[in-house]
Amino acid sequence: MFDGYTSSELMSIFAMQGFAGLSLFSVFVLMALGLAIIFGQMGVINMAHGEFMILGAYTTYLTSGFFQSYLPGLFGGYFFVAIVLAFLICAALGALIEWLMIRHLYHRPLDTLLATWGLSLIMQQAYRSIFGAREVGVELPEWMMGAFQVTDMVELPINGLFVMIIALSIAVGVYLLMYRSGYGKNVRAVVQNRPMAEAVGINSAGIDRATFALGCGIAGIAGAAFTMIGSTGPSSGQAYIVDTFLVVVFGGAQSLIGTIVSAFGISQAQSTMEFFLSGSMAKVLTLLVVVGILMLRPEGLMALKVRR
Amino acid sequence: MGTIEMTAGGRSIGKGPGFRKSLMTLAASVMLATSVQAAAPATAEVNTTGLAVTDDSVTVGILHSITGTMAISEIGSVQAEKLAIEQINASGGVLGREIKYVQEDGASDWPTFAEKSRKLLRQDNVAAIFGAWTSASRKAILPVIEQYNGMLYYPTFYEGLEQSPNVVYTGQEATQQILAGIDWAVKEKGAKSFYLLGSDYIWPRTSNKIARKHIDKLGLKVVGEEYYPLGHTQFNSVINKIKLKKPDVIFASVVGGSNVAFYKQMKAAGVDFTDEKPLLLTISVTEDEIRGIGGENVEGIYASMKYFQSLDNPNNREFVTAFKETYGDDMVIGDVTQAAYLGPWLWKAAVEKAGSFDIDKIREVFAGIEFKKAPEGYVRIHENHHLWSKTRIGKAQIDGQYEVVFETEELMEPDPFPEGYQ
Amino acid sequence: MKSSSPMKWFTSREGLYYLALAGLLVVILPLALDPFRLNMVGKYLTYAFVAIGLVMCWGKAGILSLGQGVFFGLGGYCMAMFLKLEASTPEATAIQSTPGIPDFMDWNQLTELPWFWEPFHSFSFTLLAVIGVPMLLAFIIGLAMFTRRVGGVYFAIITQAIAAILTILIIGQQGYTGGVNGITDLQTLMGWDIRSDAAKTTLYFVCVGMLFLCLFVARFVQNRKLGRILVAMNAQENRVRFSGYDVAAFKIFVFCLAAAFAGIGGALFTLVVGFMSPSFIGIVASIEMVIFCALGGRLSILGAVYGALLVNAAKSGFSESFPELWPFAMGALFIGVVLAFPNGLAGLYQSYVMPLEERLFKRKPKIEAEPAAEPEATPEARKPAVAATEARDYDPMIEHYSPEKS
Amino acid sequence: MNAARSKTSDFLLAVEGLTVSFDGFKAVDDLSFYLDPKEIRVIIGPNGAGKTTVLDLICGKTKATSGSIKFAGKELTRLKEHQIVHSGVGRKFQTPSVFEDLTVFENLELSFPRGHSVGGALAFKRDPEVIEAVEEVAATIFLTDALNEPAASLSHGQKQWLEIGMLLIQKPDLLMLDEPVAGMSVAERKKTAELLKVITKDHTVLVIEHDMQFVGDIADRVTVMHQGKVLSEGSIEHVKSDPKVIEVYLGH
Repeated sequence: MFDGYTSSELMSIFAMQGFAGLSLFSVFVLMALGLAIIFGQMGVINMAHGEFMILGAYTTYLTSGFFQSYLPGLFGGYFFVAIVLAFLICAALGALIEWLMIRHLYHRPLDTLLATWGLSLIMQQAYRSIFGAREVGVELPEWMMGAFQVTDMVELPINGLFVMIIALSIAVGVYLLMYRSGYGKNVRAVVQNRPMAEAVGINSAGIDRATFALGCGIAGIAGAAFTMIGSTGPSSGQAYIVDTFLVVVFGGAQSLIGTIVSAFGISQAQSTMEFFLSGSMAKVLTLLVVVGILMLRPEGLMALKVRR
Repeated sequence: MGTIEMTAGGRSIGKGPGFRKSLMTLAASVMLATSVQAAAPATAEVNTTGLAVTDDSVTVGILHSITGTMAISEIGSVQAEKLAIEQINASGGVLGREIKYVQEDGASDWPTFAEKSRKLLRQDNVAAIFGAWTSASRKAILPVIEQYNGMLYYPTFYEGLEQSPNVVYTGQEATQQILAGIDWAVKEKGAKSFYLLGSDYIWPRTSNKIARKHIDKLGLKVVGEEYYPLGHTQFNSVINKIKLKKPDVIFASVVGGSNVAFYKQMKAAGVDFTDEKPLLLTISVTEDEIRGIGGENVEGIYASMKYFQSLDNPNNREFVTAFKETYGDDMVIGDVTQAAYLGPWLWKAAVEKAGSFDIDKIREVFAGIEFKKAPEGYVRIHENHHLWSKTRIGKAQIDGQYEVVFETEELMEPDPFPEGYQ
Repeated sequence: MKSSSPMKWFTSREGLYYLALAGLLVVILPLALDPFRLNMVGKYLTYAFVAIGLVMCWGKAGILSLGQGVFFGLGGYCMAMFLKLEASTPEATAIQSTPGIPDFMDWNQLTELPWFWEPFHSFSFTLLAVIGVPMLLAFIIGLAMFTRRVGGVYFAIITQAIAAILTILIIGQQGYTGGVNGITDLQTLMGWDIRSDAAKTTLYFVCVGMLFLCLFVARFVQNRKLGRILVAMNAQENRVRFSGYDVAAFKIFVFCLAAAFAGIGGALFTLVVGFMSPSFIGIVASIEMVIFCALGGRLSILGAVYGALLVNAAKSGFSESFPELWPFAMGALFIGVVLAFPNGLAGLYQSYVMPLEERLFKRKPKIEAEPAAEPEATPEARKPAVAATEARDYDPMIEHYSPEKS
Repeated sequence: MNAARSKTSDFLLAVEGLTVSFDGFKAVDDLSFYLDPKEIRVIIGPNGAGKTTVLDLICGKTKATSGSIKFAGKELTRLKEHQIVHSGVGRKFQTPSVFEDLTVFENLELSFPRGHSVGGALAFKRDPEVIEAVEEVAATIFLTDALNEPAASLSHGQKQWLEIGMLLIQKPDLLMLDEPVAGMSVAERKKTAELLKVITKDHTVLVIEHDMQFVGDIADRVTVMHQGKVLSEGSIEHVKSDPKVIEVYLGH
């Protein structure tokens, strides 16, 4: 398939393909981090994760509308406001859901899965009632459109870069929060030994709520970021479910690094195969490989080997 | 036919009174336009098969998804069908009978479509069903409607390869849409190479097959053909492939949420469609879809379809006004919505020509039935139950509307089983 | 089984529950409903097969599969392939470029029947495949997962991924599978028109018959020692393992059993509805199937049947009158069943209705005491205790009789 | 001295060079010890010494990184858990793990060594042989009167006995008990010691225990573990007076 191209053309294509892989990687990281925190730290599967993402996307949509109507001069910067709002709104809803529902189910992981699925149905229909069944178009500020010209051939989409930057910042932020802050220490203490953590005065219920809210908030940021590259509709969130879960499970449940590694592996595999095969077959093959590896190594890529 | 003038009085804002007023205006004008209704013929004469027809009413069914993933697309069709029914009623109904409708929800679930169509035919004995959107839902309804000898008016452009005696296809079948589009790109834009891209299911695959055969016949090149699962949201790889292959035309039949992702990512990758390098020709993006994608992301793409909201003719102006007055000023009308609007009118015409609601009698008179008031201009039913219609090329504007840049001179003949394209 | 015991069983409390269900399905519904509605009930019943399988697999053994639609779909596709071949006679398909093959293959330029379609000319092979194909896949998945101790949430997610893979594959390979439209326009089963009202009614009774067969198989399994091992495994997997059981083998067994039930349900679905499409395989369909089981009561096989009937009837009812409300109701159902009444209808029945029955039964205690009076019965040991204090201990429908008293 | 005897096969259990590491941490480090038939051996040691891990390794719950476990001439490290059970090793866990939903009878019946395959479990019948075995074991573990009670209603001590009973009915050659008297009342402890005495008439027993009084009551020999290794081994008096042991228990 490479006949008749100069080597510089090929180089450019490979560079751009590498970039495509990286932007898929950042999408996966954004999708999976929130879920990984919730699943890894609390053992809860949040099937409504996609719907939280879409909540973030709708928040962005509303913010953009607000800026257009009332602060058109500041429209270029609305996105940063939207990201913060998306985080806050999703985190608040997450905390509420945790209080209403999740906290009653900590010892029944499979039941959280079903309950959050129910939640996702309700959220979807709520979006449909509020925003209509159609997808909404989120208008981006001018500076986010278009591409960054590296060479004649190589153009890097600005919004792709932006998604990458967000993904990177979130990943670093989560790392600092989990491994360098008092909160993180408490979370890890609760994960490792809940009764003991409680005994030394850690408010484990509070930690749970904060963790769930954090996970949902990150989903919200992801949703806000995805308005740049994907669709925002009542059922758009469902498209992400399987991919997101596989990334988390494949990475190994309790390892945030594992999630990053697995996101990298899956995104590279998928984007490479997409380049050489048809899109559908690439997807099937990627899923098959992931499931296959999981069968051989059920604990995931990076799970700690611990005494069971 | 007398021309119809929408008076300013019919344009008041808001659904309630405005709707009624516009209907009255319409009713008045349609009454003028059509010959005065004769007294309604006796029910026993016009209904020998036990349909839900009384002396002053006739019941039809509307069967679309108003919940689930397909609701996005199908709601426009429901609105158009209801509008047509209201207008027909305001103009005196069908054979002097007022149309009542039973609406059922297919819930984006194919067995539900089959189940509901069975209910409509068996329990409600409807005289016609206006409904279905996806091919899968139509395929699910098909055996039922054939078994109970109902009649379905199906609005979506689709892949063809079907010709049921119990379906009237008011949208275009694939060749009508595709051949004219490709010919236009070759003739007007000098296109030599094509990249075919679609969502992975039957309609894009069949469409691309027809496109490929046609491109081969013209002695031109297909440089790539690619399908992505429904709902796929990452198109960077295919965008790179397109950049590598440098086709003159991207022929796109991506549907649903994937569309949004695809055009946004194309745009972000530095592809400016207004440059027409490459030119993007779509058969799946109507004005409805653009609302979700955002006009700024599709500005400059071309679509090959039979109807655009911007079509400049009296019928369409009137239709658009009535539609907006009924459903709100922010509504847009896409190809399928217009095709759905044709359904009740064509049915009315057929019933009146046959002088009966009986399905078998209607079927006999289908061939040649015309609808001169169609928003798209003029349509006529072919004996294969599809419509003769013109195909247009529209260029997407930043405001989400298409500007019509080309229109076939003749009506395109529907050819659901195109010889040499299978 | 003693020759006298079936009669006794029918008059036992458990027997009466079965009789009540049979009465509902065989007498009341057919009399009360027109053929159209009855056919819909028939469709709901095909989901009940999946729900029964889930009771065994999830309720008893704790293995939550979110991919039961895969097995339902495979069973359904096997049946659909047979029916499609029957419908695609060279005469009926004379207008195709290759007569004698299914229409969608012709549209996709296939010129001959793919090899894996060939065996589906045979009805006996099809019947075998309806059960065999889902079981084989379940066996392979089970072997890979359970011997490596993949369980719980991991298993759920992997089965979900498998559902996604299969859906994409079927949709993508439309020349071989009919794609997203599925396999449609199925007309006759060995020359018998399955679309007529009479046939639909007959098929309804076939469904009911098969359902009871599956119920009895499930009941047999749960009442044998194997059933107790499944429950024990759920609670104390290690104890079972260190009592000398190969836990993986039991999990594989019950997963295959559930797959077989789902396959039968799928095949009947194809017959009742007249087509099969990939939308029954996907994630959404598969999770919905779990709610049938959860609503009925995840530990009760009879509850599963009621669950499937009720959820689907509610869905049809809602979507006729308040379509927008249905997703809310469904969502609330998921949450409610998990938070408020985890044992579903069967659990509610046990806590609220059974005490009433208790009082009624008190008047004629004979019925319950009788089985214990059998000749070779040794004292207490033969009579496992009745004291299911916690709802999850026993299938409430059967707890008041003793499994091994044959 | 044990090394000199290691080649002989008169041991029931011979553990040699056993090592397991979790992410580099060696929970059990080059451990060797030997059990004679009908011996009661108690393993003691401070928390984290690797005692429970040793039992996990023998019964197959944890796979060894290296080393061998020979039981009646059979290498156990390569077998699966249920195969190890079938070759005659029974394991009781630290916290009582009985099937709370089932009755005492059913708990014991489930452990009866017949019908352990899927087919067998389907075909299994409660015949007089089973009933007899269950009743006999029930008598040994003082639960005859509770046969029809659900296990959930038993006291903590009774559950411990039931679990021991579930091992006994398997007729194992080696019984491994992890802290069998933990959480028991004084009376229950006495009874348990009694029970163990009965059991050891025809079983080899390997016990982990903290209660030195109890250890003294039952042990033939005691192995002291520390940081995954054997610190000391011998009679209870011997280990009690071993300076290394005193250092470990009292030194910090």
